[in-house]
Amino acid sequence: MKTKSLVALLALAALAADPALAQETAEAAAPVAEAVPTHSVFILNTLLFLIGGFLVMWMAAGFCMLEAGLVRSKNVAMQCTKNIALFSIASIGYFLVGFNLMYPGDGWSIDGMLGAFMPTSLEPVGLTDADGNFTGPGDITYASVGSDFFFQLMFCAATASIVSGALAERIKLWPFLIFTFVLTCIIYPIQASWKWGAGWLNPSDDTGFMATTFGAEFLDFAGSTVVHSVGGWAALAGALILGPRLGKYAGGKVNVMPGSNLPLATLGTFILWLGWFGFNGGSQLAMGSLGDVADVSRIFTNTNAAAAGGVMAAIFLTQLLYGKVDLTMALNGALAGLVSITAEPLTPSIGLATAIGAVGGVIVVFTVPMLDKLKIDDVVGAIPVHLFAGIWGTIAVVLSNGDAGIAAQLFSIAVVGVFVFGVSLVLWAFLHMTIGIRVEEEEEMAGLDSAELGLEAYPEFGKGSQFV
Amino acid sequence: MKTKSLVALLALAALAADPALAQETAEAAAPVAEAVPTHSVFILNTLLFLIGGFLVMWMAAGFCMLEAGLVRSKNVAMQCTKNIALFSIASIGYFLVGFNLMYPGDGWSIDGMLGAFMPTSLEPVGLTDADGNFTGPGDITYASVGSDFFFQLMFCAATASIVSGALAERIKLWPFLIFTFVLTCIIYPIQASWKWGAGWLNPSDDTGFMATTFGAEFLDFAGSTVVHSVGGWAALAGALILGPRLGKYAGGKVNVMPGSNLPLATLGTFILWLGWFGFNGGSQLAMGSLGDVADVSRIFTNTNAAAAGGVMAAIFLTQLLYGKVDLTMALNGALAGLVSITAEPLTPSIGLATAIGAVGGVIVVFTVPMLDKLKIDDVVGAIPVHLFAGIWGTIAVVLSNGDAGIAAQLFSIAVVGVFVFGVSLVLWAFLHMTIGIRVEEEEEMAGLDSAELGLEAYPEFGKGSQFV
Amino acid sequence: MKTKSLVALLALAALAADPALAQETAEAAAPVAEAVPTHSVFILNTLLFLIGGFLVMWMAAGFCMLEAGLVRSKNVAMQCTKNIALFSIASIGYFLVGFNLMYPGDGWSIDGMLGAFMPTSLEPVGLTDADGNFTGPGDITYASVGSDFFFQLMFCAATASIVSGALAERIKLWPFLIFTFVLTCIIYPIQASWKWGAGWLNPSDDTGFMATTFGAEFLDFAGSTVVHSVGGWAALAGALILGPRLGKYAGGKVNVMPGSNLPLATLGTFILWLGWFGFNGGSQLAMGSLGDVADVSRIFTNTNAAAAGGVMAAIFLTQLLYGKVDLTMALNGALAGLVSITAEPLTPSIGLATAIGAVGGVIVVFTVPMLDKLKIDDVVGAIPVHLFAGIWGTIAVVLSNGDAGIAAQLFSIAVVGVFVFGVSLVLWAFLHMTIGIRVEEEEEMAGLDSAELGLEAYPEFGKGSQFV
Amino acid sequence: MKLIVAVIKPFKLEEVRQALTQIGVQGLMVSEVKGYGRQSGHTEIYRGAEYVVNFVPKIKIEMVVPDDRVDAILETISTAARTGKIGDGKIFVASVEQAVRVRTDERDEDAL
Amino acid sequence: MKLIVAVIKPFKLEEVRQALTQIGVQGLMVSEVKGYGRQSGHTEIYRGAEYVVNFVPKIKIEMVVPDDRVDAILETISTAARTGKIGDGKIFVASVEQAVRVRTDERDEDAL
Amino acid sequence: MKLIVAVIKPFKLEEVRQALTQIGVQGLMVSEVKGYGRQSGHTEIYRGAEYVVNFVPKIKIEMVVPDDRVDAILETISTAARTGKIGDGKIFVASVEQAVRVRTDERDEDAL
Ligand SMILES: Nc1ncnc2c1ncn2[C@@H]1O[C@H](COP(=O)(O)OP(=O)(O)O)[C@@H](O)[C@H]1O
Ligand SMILES: Nc1ncnc2c1ncn2[C@@H]1O[C@H](COP(=O)(O)OP(=O)(O)O)[C@@H](O)[C@H]1O
Ligand SMILES: Nc1ncnc2c1ncn2[C@@H]1O[C@H](COP(=O)(O)OP(=O)(O)O)[C@@H](O)[C@H]1O
Repeated sequence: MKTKSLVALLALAALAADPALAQETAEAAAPVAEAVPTHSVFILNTLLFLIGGFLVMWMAAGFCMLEAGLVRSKNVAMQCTKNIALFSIASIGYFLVGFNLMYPGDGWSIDGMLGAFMPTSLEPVGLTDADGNFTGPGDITYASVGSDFFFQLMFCAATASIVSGALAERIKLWPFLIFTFVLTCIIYPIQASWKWGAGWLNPSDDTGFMATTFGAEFLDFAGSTVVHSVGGWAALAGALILGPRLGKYAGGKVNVMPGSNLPLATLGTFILWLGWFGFNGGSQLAMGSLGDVADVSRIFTNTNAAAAGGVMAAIFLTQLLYGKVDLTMALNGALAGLVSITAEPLTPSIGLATAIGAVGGVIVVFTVPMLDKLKIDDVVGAIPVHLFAGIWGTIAVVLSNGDAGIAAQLFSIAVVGVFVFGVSLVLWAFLHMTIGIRVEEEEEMAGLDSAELGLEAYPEFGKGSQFV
Repeated sequence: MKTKSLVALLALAALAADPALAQETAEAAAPVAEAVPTHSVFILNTLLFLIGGFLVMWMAAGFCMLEAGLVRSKNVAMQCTKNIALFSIASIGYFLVGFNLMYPGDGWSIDGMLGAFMPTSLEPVGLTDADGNFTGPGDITYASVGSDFFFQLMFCAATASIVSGALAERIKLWPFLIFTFVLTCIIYPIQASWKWGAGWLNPSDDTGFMATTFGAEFLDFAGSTVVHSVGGWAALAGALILGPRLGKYAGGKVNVMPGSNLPLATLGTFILWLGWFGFNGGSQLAMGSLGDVADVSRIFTNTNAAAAGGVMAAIFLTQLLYGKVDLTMALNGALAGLVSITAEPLTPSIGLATAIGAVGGVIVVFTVPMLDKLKIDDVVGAIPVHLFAGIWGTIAVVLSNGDAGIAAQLFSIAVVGVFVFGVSLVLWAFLHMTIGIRVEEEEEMAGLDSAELGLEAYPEFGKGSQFV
Repeated sequence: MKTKSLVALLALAALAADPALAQETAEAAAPVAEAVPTHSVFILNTLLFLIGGFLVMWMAAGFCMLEAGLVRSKNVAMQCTKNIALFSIASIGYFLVGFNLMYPGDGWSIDGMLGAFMPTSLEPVGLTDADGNFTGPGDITYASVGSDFFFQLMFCAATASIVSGALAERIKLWPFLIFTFVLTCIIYPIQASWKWGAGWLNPSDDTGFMATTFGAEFLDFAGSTVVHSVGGWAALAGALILGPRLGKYAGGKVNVMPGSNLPLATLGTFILWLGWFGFNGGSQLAMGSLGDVADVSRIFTNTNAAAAGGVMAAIFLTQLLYGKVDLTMALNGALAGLVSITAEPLTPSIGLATAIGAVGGVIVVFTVPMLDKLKIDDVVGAIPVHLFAGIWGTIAVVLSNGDAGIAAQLFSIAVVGVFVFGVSLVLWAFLHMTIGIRVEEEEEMAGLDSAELGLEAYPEFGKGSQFV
Repeated sequence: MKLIVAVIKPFKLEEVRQALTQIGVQGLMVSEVKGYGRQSGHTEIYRGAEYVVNFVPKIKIEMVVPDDRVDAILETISTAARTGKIGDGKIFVASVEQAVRVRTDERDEDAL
Repeated sequence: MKLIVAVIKPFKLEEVRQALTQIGVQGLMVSEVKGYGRQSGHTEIYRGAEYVVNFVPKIKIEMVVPDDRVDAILETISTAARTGKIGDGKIFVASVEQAVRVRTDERDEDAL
Repeated sequence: MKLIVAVIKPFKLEEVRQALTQIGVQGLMVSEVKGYGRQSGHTEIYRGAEYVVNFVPKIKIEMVVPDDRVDAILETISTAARTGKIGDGKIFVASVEQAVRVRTDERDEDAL
């Protein structure tokens, strides 16, 4: 059946050869056959959100496996706990406050700056009658509120996942969860509203501050800045207040603490790669027209290309620099490639997308040791991957999107950075000074699993010795 | 592109502001543009089943990983074997007998009680001609038979997966597979036909027993009772006949036998969580209308909320009760939340869905040790998660669905319970008395992997000592 | 909601009972309601490619986990490295050369034999205007170029994944990657163009060589031969030149080297199983008509049935032959079942599909030890699964597809085999004689992870001894 | 002081530990070993190839004890670890000359 | 020659190794053990059931050294491994009669 | 009776076991260790940071044998385990005073 493509092409060629016939067919077919009915558009858009949403939800598992594989085994169960808890907290927090704060519609508390405070409510059950006619309230040119909320929630949760990796192996469970709650309720939604909620970084008319100052809006298609760098900034603030793991920089050296399970980390990376098709593809926000679905296809292709570019750059570069390929860098390279293309996965050609991703891979290889030199201990490379490659990706928009302006991009990166880093720093510092965010030295030595959870991720010793 | 939602909203607002225009546009557009064509409805419904189906299929991997992570390493390969085998047996059994027994249409052997006995056959290849006109036989207002079968099969397989976890680490392979065959061919389909096959618990008119007796049909949207509690009852019957693992309750204490690989169990939970969107969302059975797809969106959102509620309830409660969070309880909490919302994922608000899931999480935290007190050994917590939370979920339907009646729900829970538990008990007892269902003591001590499979899940010792 | 199927059936029955009414409804509904609009067809076809594509992409993770689980732990990180690198290389190579070589359209370099050499470019952004009218260039009766490329790329990558498993634990990283590049740029696309690019094995008219010689085209729906056997032949050539692992056949015996992590291998198998729905289902290449989507449903069902058949055949057979079930054979059996149905997943009944898959399972159980007898060392069973079951599957097309001819099938199997095996052999030999393809003996003993990567997959020793 | 090394079946560990605790043994260390002995040598089939399972999982227990406790301990371990089936394991006794408790630097019998 | 066996806290391994290297110890072997001692016995809860954690992860270091090095080595290990908290571990010394270096077949002290 | 402890390269285990079986050794135990010795100390890079790989995977074999078998066994292990390259390992011999077979309570040489 694979030759259909060919057959169709030939058919088209035949039509082209006989313009009259083509014309005729087209005319005859056009009125009923071409238009996509409104309801179908709504259904298809909603479907895109649902598929995109479950793919991005799956990224939660990816982050969890990646992090579980890159921490030492004495902290693996805790990393799993944090990941499933943070996803749950994000689900609750984004419902309680986040969504309407991020998408206030006409309900801004402070215009363009601070959204609305109220929990999310979905449209009622059954928007159409038995004949399929629309009976419900609301907007039927876009997509269902439920699907929109579902999709957007996953982005919020992804942001929180980024933080958990960087601060692994030493942060206490509860303070981390409190931070996550504030991040997903407040910090992430507020800055996201500025861009995606049509706030001051992206007003709907051309008289806004951005347009008048920079001649361009801030462009960030799926969130190199709005999602990834936000996670990165929050992580960086946390890492600074929290300090490095015991012994990590003891004796003035960088002491290597290898991840306990590299196939798990690889699995996590593949999961994230898969989920990213939903992340970027779903951010087209529509597939109810031929143009939209073709755009979604471009996005899938470019997203994949950038990841591939990131992997190969990291592989070549580690081979060149160190004489050996570093698997963990290749994994980080894939993710950096993905983050890099996230700000503009639509307009680049496949070649450019590959190159943008490759630069992401290069960034990771250089900035992972750089952070170590600064004694900033980022267990899984979250800051290089999500913050540094996120900044690069946001800048790279100008390479292929004529509407983008470098000044507008840099300004927005800075604005988001200052806000998120600032608020996070204050919050971490507050938690640090009140309940404390770091486990006791001895607990850290013993591992968070036994100290904070009272169990082990891989408890077995003497196969089968556990009571028969 | 994320501001499209806003733009659309504004466009709508503009239309609303100028009713005449809106009217006009609507009128012009309506005839051709609004209706979703019959064929499209069929395609979209079918697509929902296909997507839902592959997501639920993926749950098989989730159960497998969850169970592989929660058994001791000497039984891990066996648990993997059982899970891939049971899924295969379900695929064959449901094809041979199950599907038509469950959905007899007009072909009931005993009206409303016992369906039809014949293998499934699909509709012919190519239902439409080159112009897209329907040429085939059958019903084109619903969805393709193939997709329907595919989707329903996965539910049957999920039921069987539940059993394998509870009976792990001591049951013989072949008797377990024989039970699985009967469960998937006969037990599951018969009781499912009562509700989903339009049998006596859910007749198509209002003169049936349920309506006249209770004034309400039995409502179970995606199977808190029809799927999950069925797995739970079968598991409970098995656990009773099989007895606890050697040493589990030796010395009058509950002897802890920790799971060998918690990140694997966490992965399994995330897989199940993901698959559940297909489980509940697909059970809408349609997305060819605007109302249906919006309902599917509600379901996705509520399903996610309930899981999050279950996690957080388990986390808070274990912290309160034991002073430490228990990761395995958090995982079970997620699943209990999911099971709880399965009977009615559509009508609750997000907040109620979260609460329903949270109660599921609470149930798990209390009933896992309760079973231990009763010396019923359920290795992975399948009975608390699927049976107890399943009962809760079925009752919770009355909280948000006006059509539900508490009496009808309780009666149906009981009917299904008596039937499944009874038949399972007889079957387990029969297997026990004939071929025996439990491995020898010494085999159990050595582990099922070496005793029944002759291999090890993690065989390595002395890295690289295996012949060079 | 599950009874909808019933209700619909009853509705249909009612209609059927009153033919006049049915007629009327049909007539009234037909003009607007039945036809699927062209744009919708395009959207749905594209969507099939996107969903199919991401499912097949996920198979990359499946291959990786399967292989990581079946090699010894000293080679696990390398296996992960190879799998993520080969996927990336395939992504780049297929973009640079492969796609247009495989689908040259009218641009054949040598007619029907050798396609076009140029990188892939996608259609422009935004093919429709704000009203949804088509404005872009190209063919709107099929699907978007981006989705087509994305989907086809994944097949190319899958082919490369097959090779990595067979040659594991002894091949050097870089020569392997070079081979992968040539395979994905040149070898795979050329032979695939013969069939799927409408080349000489499948010309678009009836006067071609195949039709005149054999009276039938070569039929291979989703690639039992075009994908799987190609991977198998390339692997076989490599295994012959590379030689077996040190000690594998030392002392005239087959020395068992058990896989290090069977749950990971099981996970990989489940991932592949899931991905295969995209692989086979997506190969319908269309779901914009009722007939197409019903066909996709048949394919999903048959694909699942064949996998189940493969598992059960392997389980029964190993029990019979060896007195114990072999999990690794069951996993290989699932994959062999899947490969077997891949050449024709549409036309068989569910029963026949199960049987075709079961034969695949039988093939694996017999040919895995056969290869060992021939001292061909295939670490994960890739050659039995993909080559032998691939040949079987290609032959089995004649069992259910009337258009297939046994001679045409055998001839095509042979042609593809000779080409791929021949070119691969030359390429492997060339690499062998120039840069060398095998690691040093001592490196092999120490494991590729420490020798070629300088790290370990599971590095921990003395839990928590890594610097605190 | 004597070093007692016992190699036992894994599932007997808990029983042996309890028995030892009851007679007052306060310190020991346990490691996972593979044993080769009379129990070894059964044949398995993996992917169609026969292989001999030579190594059987065992647990090794080591403890250093005062000379006068040796007999009681041998007796205790031997009883607790016995199933009567092949592969029950062995116990060995060797001399130890010095002992140090790291925490306090106590020496010899005080260190046990 | 003496065999020195030290059981220490896992996170002290690197420190002890460095200290030993500094005083010229050139060979040793390390294994993962679980220790039972005074440190053992705290209670945990898993899935609602209480259990006693008896075995604590420890690292065992073994090295064979010439007689005259024993005291210095005991001192070094003891100092490097000490945290002053319960569970710091023990060191034992036993006699070794012969030693062989496999590579060269050198014997006894030459083999160390 | 003597305790023979050999630390060898992992991939030599099977060869050594076969050689020992051939000269009649019927029982031994094997454990996974990490060795530190002359072979140690090469540098690797992980995520851009250099680190020294100090510990190399080794296999430790322990067996208790009658005094008169010691020489033959040393010879056998030494030959079978030798590659001639650095890191081949060591063999040590110490005295054992008692032995017990758990299954039968046989003592000393009867227990081996
Ligand atoms: N001479 C020995 N030296 C060290 N360990 C031994 C020796 N003989 C036996 N063992 C250990 O004791 C275990 C039990 O020995 P085995 O011969 O199988 O059983 P049994 O002693 O009951 O006849 C072996 O697996 C091995 O670990
Ligand atoms: N008699 C002994 N024989 C062998 N090992 C011992 C002995 N006593 C203690 N150990 C080991 O030393 C470790 C520390 O002992 P413990 O009693 O916990 O601490 P401390 O010596 O500081 O009081 C134990 O975990 C155990 O591994
Ligand atoms: N004095 C010692 N005590 C205990 N084990 C030792 C000693 N010296 C060496 N070893 C062990 O022997 C192994 C090989 O020693 P090494 O110095 O690397 O090689 P070689 O003996 O060939 O020079 C080491 O990895 C270590 O496990």
